[in-house]
Amino acid sequence: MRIATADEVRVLPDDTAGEPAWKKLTRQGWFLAVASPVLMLVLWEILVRVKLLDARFFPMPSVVIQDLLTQAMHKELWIHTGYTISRMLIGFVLGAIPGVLLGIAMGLSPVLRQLLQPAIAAIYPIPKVALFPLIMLMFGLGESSKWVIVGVAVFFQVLMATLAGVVNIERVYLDVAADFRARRWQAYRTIALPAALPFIFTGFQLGLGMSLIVVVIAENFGTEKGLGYVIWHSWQIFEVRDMYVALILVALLGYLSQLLLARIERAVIPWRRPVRQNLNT
Amino acid sequence: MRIATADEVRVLPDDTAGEPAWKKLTRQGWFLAVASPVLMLVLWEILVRVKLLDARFFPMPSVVIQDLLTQAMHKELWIHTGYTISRMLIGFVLGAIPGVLLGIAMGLSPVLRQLLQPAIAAIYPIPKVALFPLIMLMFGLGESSKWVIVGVAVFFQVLMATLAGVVNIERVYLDVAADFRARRWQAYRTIALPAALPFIFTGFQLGLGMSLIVVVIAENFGTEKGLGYVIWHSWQIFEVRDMYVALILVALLGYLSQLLLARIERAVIPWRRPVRQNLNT
Amino acid sequence: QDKVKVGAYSSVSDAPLYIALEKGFFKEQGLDVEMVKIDSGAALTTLLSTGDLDASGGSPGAGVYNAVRQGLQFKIVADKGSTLPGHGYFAFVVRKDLADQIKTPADLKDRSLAVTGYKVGASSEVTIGKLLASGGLKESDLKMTNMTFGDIAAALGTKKIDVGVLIEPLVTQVEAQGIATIWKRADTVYPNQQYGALMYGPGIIKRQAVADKFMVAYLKAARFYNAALAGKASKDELVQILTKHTTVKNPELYKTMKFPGIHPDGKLNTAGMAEDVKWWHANGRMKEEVKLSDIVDQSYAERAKKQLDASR
Amino acid sequence: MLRVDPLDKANPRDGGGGAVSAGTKIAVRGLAKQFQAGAATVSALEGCSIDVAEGEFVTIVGPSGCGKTTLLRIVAGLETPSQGSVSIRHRDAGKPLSTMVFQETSIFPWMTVRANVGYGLMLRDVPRAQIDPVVDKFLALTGLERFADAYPYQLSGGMKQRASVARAFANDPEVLLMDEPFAALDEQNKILLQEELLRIWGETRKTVLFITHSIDEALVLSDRVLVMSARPGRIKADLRVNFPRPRAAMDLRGDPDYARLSREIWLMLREEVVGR
Amino acid sequence: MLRVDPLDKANPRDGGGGAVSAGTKIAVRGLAKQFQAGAATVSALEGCSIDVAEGEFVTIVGPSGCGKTTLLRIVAGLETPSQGSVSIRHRDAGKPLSTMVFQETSIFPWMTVRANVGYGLMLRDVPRAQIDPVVDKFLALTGLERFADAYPYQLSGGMKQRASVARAFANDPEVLLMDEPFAALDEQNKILLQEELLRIWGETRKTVLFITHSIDEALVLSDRVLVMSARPGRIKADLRVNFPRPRAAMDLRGDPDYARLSREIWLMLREEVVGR
Ligand SMILES: Nc1ncnc2c1ncn2[C@@H]1O[C@H](COP(=O)(O)OP(=O)(O)OP(=O)(O)O)[C@@H](O)[C@H]1O
Ligand SMILES: Nc1ncnc2c1ncn2[C@@H]1O[C@H](COP(=O)(O)OP(=O)(O)OP(=O)(O)O)[C@@H](O)[C@H]1O
Ligand SMILES: [Mg+2]
Ligand SMILES: [Mg+2]
Repeated sequence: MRIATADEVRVLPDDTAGEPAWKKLTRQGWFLAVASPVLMLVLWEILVRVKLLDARFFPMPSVVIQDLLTQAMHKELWIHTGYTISRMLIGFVLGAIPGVLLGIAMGLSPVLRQLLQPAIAAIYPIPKVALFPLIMLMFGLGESSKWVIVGVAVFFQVLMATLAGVVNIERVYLDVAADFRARRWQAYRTIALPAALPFIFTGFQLGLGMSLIVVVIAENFGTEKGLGYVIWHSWQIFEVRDMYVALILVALLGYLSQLLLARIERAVIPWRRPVRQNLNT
Repeated sequence: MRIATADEVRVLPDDTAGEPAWKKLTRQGWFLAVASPVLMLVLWEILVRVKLLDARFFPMPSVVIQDLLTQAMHKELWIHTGYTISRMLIGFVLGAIPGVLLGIAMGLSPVLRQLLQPAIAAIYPIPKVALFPLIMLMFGLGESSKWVIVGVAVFFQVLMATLAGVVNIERVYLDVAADFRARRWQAYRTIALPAALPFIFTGFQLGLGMSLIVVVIAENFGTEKGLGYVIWHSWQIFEVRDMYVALILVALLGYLSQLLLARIERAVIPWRRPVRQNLNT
Repeated sequence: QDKVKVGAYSSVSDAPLYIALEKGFFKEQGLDVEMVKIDSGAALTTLLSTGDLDASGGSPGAGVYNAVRQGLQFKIVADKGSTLPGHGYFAFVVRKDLADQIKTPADLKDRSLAVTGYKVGASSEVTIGKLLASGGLKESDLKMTNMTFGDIAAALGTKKIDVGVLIEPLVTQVEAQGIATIWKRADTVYPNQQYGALMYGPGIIKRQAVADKFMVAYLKAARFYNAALAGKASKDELVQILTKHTTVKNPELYKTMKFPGIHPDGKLNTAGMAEDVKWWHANGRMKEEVKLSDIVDQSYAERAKKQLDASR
Repeated sequence: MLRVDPLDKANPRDGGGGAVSAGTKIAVRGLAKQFQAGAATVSALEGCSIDVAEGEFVTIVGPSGCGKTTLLRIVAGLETPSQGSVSIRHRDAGKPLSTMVFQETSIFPWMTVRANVGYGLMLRDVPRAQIDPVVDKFLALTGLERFADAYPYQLSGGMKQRASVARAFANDPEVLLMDEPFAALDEQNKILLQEELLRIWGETRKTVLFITHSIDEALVLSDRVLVMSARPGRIKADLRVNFPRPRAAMDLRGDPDYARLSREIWLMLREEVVGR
Repeated sequence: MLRVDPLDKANPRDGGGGAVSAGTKIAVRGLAKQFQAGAATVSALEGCSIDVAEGEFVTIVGPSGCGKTTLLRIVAGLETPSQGSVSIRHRDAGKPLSTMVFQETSIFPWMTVRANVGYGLMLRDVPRAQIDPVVDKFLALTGLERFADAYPYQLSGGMKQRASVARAFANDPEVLLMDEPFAALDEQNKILLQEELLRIWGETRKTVLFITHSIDEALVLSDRVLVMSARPGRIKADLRVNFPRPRAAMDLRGDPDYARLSREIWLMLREEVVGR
């Protein structure tokens, strides 16, 4: 550039500047994705070994994993897990199905909505676990009270999400259906249901998370089976390592159930834009 | 119309057709809004009186309300309520502040995000109440363990929401800031924070709901104060009416705290489009 | 004045602690004692381990032993409840309408039995184990459930269970109300079982002088307790103290109910405790056996006994 | 809300306008519409009367918010008028009477492009084998062949708009109601699609009521341009456009009549817009 | 990523283009840009060279997706080129060098219209008392006076776009980079704003680089029209537009040169679009 004035010029480089090496490494997301939990566990192990962490409350990961593997050999652990899963699922189904149905019905019928909305709005903010004692009084300490409390918690999450989905259908889609003279059930099937599906799945996702919370609490009462029981029981008899084994399984259950739901959602809602990749601000 | 062909003609009326009277009534939303809970209570009262509902589990609303009024005279009920509120609030603040800070930091720093995300993603689906026994072992049965468990539950909700808010800032706003040569802290203050605020408040809302759930559970342990204690204790000694009184207060607490948060949100985020009115499909 | 925080269940077996408090025995020793109500074995281990309590009444069950095995440092130092003959504080009660069908332990087959602390390594589990063994039964031969004492009483009333293990004064109450009949008191099934004990946590073990003074006051109260029950001291005063501090608020009940046994010298039935540990381990309540000598420390009680006997 | 009546049962409350000539397809008489917005009443249309002949291509231009969309929605039967009437002659009961192309993006995100375009036929239970060739034809016309099995999220805004035009065409109605269908397109695609629309219209002789903001578009496409006044909308001018057909957008540019007409419309609109 | 260097430290890697004449404000030399889209590499720009003189109004037209936005973003310093260089002469260090009006809605939803328009000044810590009159002036020019204290959700799409134009004007840069700023407006507001833009440009003699899809807009506004080819974008033609200024959109319509030029550009674009 040979302009001989004192003007300033903004010049951009003609190729990309080299990034620092560490930044390139962090670009490879999988590296950190694997590295960080492993690093965390190693750090934990070391902190316990040098006695900076109290081994009574934070047993070494190596020990816990060994415990987990040992217990995995016996069917008892799997019976506990099975109970927890079945309570979650039965309760979930018990709550989700009426939740979706009532949600769609309320979404499409203003009368029904205005009739029920105030009552539901009043019940919604009650933490459903607070109803658990009442439910135990009514249904006893057995399985049914556990299903019912999970069902109640799931029901409200799914109902609210479905309702929001149906109510918030873009007006124009209903206009198109009307313009094309869609019959009532055609409009339900081709517009209301698919348009609400993403919301319904959001409700499922929240409900599933809630169901695990509620199951863990419910398993503190009137049962000797289930991962929640193992956690509370281990606390009572001070078996911290057993508690960790159960915690790991509960975490896995939470993680895998959400993963499964996401899979199902992707299969059922192929029209959704894939989630945005991590954005490098 | 006097066209003498066999063609069909679609004719629209030249004024609005009269609606049926009941439909006009339901248009007046407030009518149903008040009518439906009142109706529900009256129905409940009648069902109990004619012994179709079991008075042991569903005491008559009139009796419960009388109980509530009587107990409201004594300061004991308000002490319980005060304990519950203070545990909720302290735990909420304890979790929300670090949640927002770490969320913004992770949102803006890809390195930090990739470093911590996997570990957080692994912990997130664990129902936090399952950690409560562990926290009681570490912090004892007193107030601190209750604050900590509430804080942990709130922390993750707020963190995830804030992170989502910062990561999902519309690219173009950051471009504008760059184009206007905003300095780093200017971009934080004028773009990142306000853009993430609606998400942060969503996190607050979820966290607040979660905090009430967790407090009610925590009050089953090592305390004789708090509405949660009243509920569990009433269950154990079969004092159903006391349970209902406490349930009503918990519900009110949930409702009013969300209402308050919504007020604060509206004051802090004046730029948000007011929520859409109910839509008459 | 030395501060001591002591946990107790508000149970009648905590009597020596309340007596020492009310009659000023702690004050005599220069101790400032604060009583903390606890509601479960888990609470006990938790609070002792975090140092929120210096000492506590509690049950020498699997939870306590597990905690010690995993490095928590507390000791079992004195008797605070055992099934001395005549002290059937616990009892098996049978639903009224089944009283004539359940006569021998073998009749329990396929019955439902509720107990507090089932599967957590509670003392009463061993008692049940002995009862079943005498009838040639195993736990799996009947339906066992875990319930709080209050639930057991209610469940007997609503006929949800057949047999329950109850504690006084509920034993007396359910019989009086015609809900159930007393079948066997615990002292007839497993005499001298150590179901309650005084425990010292690290907070007081570190202060031996305080620990000793505390024990003196405790034993002094235990002796008053035994004297009152034997009619050698004012039973009215005892009842007054218990009414004030324990969950049994109706003075009438003390007239008919059985009291827990508390050794006047605080002596523990270590042989029985070892037997219990064996049972819990054999029945899957504990993962490993523990050496009782690591856990039990009777030296405090022995020193206190000497001091009290000398001053008599 | 919407009724399709045979002619002889025609609505006796038909507006005062009276006689509708034999060639008339759409007759709008004294139409007015008030909206309730909270406490206030917004008058969107007032005393609006229009006649559209069979096979005529009529364009409506007017300032933003003047009630064009409201008018079209009433004609489509999606909104009830506050006063006045609309009658449309339905010649062939086997065909849909009217189909609307909406101003907003209106193709269904949950259907593939193919399913979207075939929506109207599917609702009428036309067998799949008959739907497919029709859909393919209109996908080709709108340049979307390669996206037949894509979902809308994979399309650009312009492509979505083209799909909704294809959906209306595939429905094969007697009356096409088009609310700024090409506004979201870039100039080049817009002109291509305008030519396509004129070709299809020429072939099928549909009656078209077309809303646009673009004076050029109005002049290129239509037989008549109706200019609406600012809210509450009424018809301010009714201009005949006599350029010979077939027309090509770029060939009209040199015509002095074109410049005169566009200037005339521009001045009328400007008058309405100035208050903004 | 972005550097403002004094001229004499000019980048030695400056493209082969070489000499830049003294009146040149923006010199783009051999610009190319590849994007990584998953595994594939998309070439958005290739060998693109442009000179814009001080005070010149240059318009870029080209088919959708040809790289126009990419080019403007590189000039704005928001994107780094893969090859080639951009240099812009910065005359007055007290003024911002360039400001961009983005194609998407870009005003901040969390600021009032007033705060949005004053954003650039606020960032430079200009005192409130000096910001207000500037903001008021540009709000008036864009017809937004009455919405100064409204939040963007209360505005229509067109009003938002006008606000972002006002924001760029208020920042008073030497170079205005405008990416289809009027595309979202209705025809009437568009023409009014075009006239406003020409007036401001005439007064302040800014250098303007303007992207549009509308041939009419390009002809009405600019001194030169650059036509870009389909992706990867390169400059296909560079046409001078010599109509006398001040111009009024509607007055040009009758000019035979206007018809000729617009036809010429149309044919070039059509060639590019046909593949779609
Ligand atoms: N459902 C409604 N409730 C209240 N007001 C409405 C409603 N629909 C339209 N309006 C108002 O009626 C007027 C006309 O709206 P309409 O959409 O018909 O205008 P338009 O001419 O199509 O405008 P544009 O060119 O911007 O699309 C506007 O002022 C609008 O705000
Ligand atoms: N960040 C990116 N990553 C990958 N590809 C990109 C990115 N930005 C742009 N492209 C691609 O580069 C090409 C040019 O995009 P650009 O936005 O510059 O086009 P344009 O000419 O502005 O189009 P339009 O007229 O539709 O605005 C397009 O094919 C686009 O998909
Ligand atoms: Mg409109
Ligand atoms: Mg672009």
